[in-house]
Amino acid sequence: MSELTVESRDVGDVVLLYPKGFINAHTVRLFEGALQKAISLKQFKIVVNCAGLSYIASAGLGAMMGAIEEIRRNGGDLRLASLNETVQNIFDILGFNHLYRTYASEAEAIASFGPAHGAGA
Amino acid sequence: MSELTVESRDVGDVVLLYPKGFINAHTVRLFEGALQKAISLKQFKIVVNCAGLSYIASAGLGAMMGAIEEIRRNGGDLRLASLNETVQNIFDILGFNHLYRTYASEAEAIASFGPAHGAGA
Amino acid sequence: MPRGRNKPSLILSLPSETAYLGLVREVTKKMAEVGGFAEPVAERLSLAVDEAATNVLEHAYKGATDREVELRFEDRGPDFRVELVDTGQMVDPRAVPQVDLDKFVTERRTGGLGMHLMEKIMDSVTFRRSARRNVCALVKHKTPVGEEPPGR
Amino acid sequence: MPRGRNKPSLILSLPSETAYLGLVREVTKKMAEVGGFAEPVAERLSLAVDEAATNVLEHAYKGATDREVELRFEDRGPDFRVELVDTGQMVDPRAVPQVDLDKFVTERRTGGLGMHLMEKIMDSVTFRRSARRNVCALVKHKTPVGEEPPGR
Ligand SMILES: Nc1ncnc2c1ncn2[C@@H]1O[C@H](COP(=O)(O)OP(=O)(O)O)[C@@H](O)[C@H]1O
Ligand SMILES: Nc1ncnc2c1ncn2[C@@H]1O[C@H](COP(=O)(O)OP(=O)(O)O)[C@@H](O)[C@H]1O
Repeated sequence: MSELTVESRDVGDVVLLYPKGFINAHTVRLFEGALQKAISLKQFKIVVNCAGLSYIASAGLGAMMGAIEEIRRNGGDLRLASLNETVQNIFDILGFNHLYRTYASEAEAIASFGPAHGAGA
Repeated sequence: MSELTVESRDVGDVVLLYPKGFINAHTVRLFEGALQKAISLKQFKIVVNCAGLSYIASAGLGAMMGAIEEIRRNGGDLRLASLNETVQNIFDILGFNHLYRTYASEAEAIASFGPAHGAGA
Repeated sequence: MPRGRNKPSLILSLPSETAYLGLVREVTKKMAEVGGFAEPVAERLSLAVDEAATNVLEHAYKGATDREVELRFEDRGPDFRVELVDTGQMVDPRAVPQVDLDKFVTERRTGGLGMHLMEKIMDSVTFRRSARRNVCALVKHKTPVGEEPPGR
Repeated sequence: MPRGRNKPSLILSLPSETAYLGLVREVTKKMAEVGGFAEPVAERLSLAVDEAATNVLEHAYKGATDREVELRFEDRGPDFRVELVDTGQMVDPRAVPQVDLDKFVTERRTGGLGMHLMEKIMDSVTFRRSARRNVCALVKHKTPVGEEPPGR
């Protein structure tokens, strides 16, 4: 059972992360690693495309919380795209929509970082 | 939870049954009812399109067994199309492939009853 | 709660209603997957346990819905083991038919398939009676991935 | 096996390894669905139980993987009830933080979310200690379909 994979892809100076599977206390290290790698590469404009994410527990939200301050201090942000109903729901319960900007599509999330990111792929 | 639905559709003198969900001892009555209805309408050329069937227990196989003799005595047959891997596997375990003809597609199963059934839909 | 067992175990107690057979199947599949079986094997194991539970409802309890069935999943060492416990009628070994597929069609027989499936899928299927309970034990050996015998 | 209980109950014993949290979630979801909760509610209940089990592994057992956690699912009358039993360290109520979302960002806090989620999702979350065991009890009232309060 492959419980979580996280691929990444660059579009201009935005980095896209694609978690596929579920994030709980067992799989969170992989997600955390992907966030930390982006930060260490000074890629502070991060879009997490959640289309393949079936579930996220507080461990995953904690991983974002642990990274967000450094990301924002460096002029970047962590934005989310294509949340399914379950994941959106968990965000709503926690009031995370006040802390993170979410977008219906990946393209919108990329565009939100400003012009000239639309190309790439 | 809708565990099983069985829709039906006529193509010429072939009747198509579409079980959707799973057939076990709890849901089998519905499947049995669909077979019996076809028989009572003298529709003896039956194709069970299994594309939407996720699972079948012996109760479902028993329902086919209980109908097949009458169907064949009346010059018809019960043929199966589009079995998924799980269902194909259950058939194989039982050696049901010796008792029932199965087809990769609905069109092939319909065509197997002879010419002039291809139209319809 | 003994320590160091190192594998999950699960006990599921159910009213004797066919409505719960779906749950039996899903729980079995999960436990088999957690036990290390590949998905198609886990699927077959869940079929065997579904059949065993169906037989308890139909034969041991004769359709009565106010009784209880208990399923115990133990994952120890080289075996995956499921026991079904009921307080109904005993299995009469003479009533258990040998399946002859050809006769199915000619003699209009519809029974006997469940037991046949269970025996084809599991490595062992045994029935015992103890303390006024019937226990049906299903065992499947774990084979290293890739050494799964065909047709199992 | 008492009779006439008329609802399934389930006991799952697990080694204290995060690898089994996926099983906890799936079993919880199934039991909640069988208990009559709609899929989105069952999904939330499984999150609450995942969080409670995660806390047992992380805080009661401090990451030790050779211990055991027991989950008991009981579906009685108007309540869906899950109890988690461990033999580790007690919960110190003073250590349980109140969540202030604004502080999360400014103070770089990452903890406290799990308990917050559990309390938001369940109708009651209680901890008790008895016979050297810690019992965390999660309860959700069943509301007739369509009367589900928003945000639950
Ligand atoms: N748990 C059980 N308790 C009592 N009798 C059983 C049980 N399981 C099987 N049997 C007997 O074995 C026979 C064959 O069972 P099975 O192969 O499942 O076919 P079916 O249930 O369709 O008859 C049953 O008809 C019954 O007489
Ligand atoms: N089962 C438990 N046993 C012991 N302490 C616990 C338990 N659950 C929670 N706690 C305490 O409550 C605190 C908050 O838990 P939680 O909200 O899940 O956040 P986190 O686990 O990220 O710290 C924990 O840090 C711990 O001190």
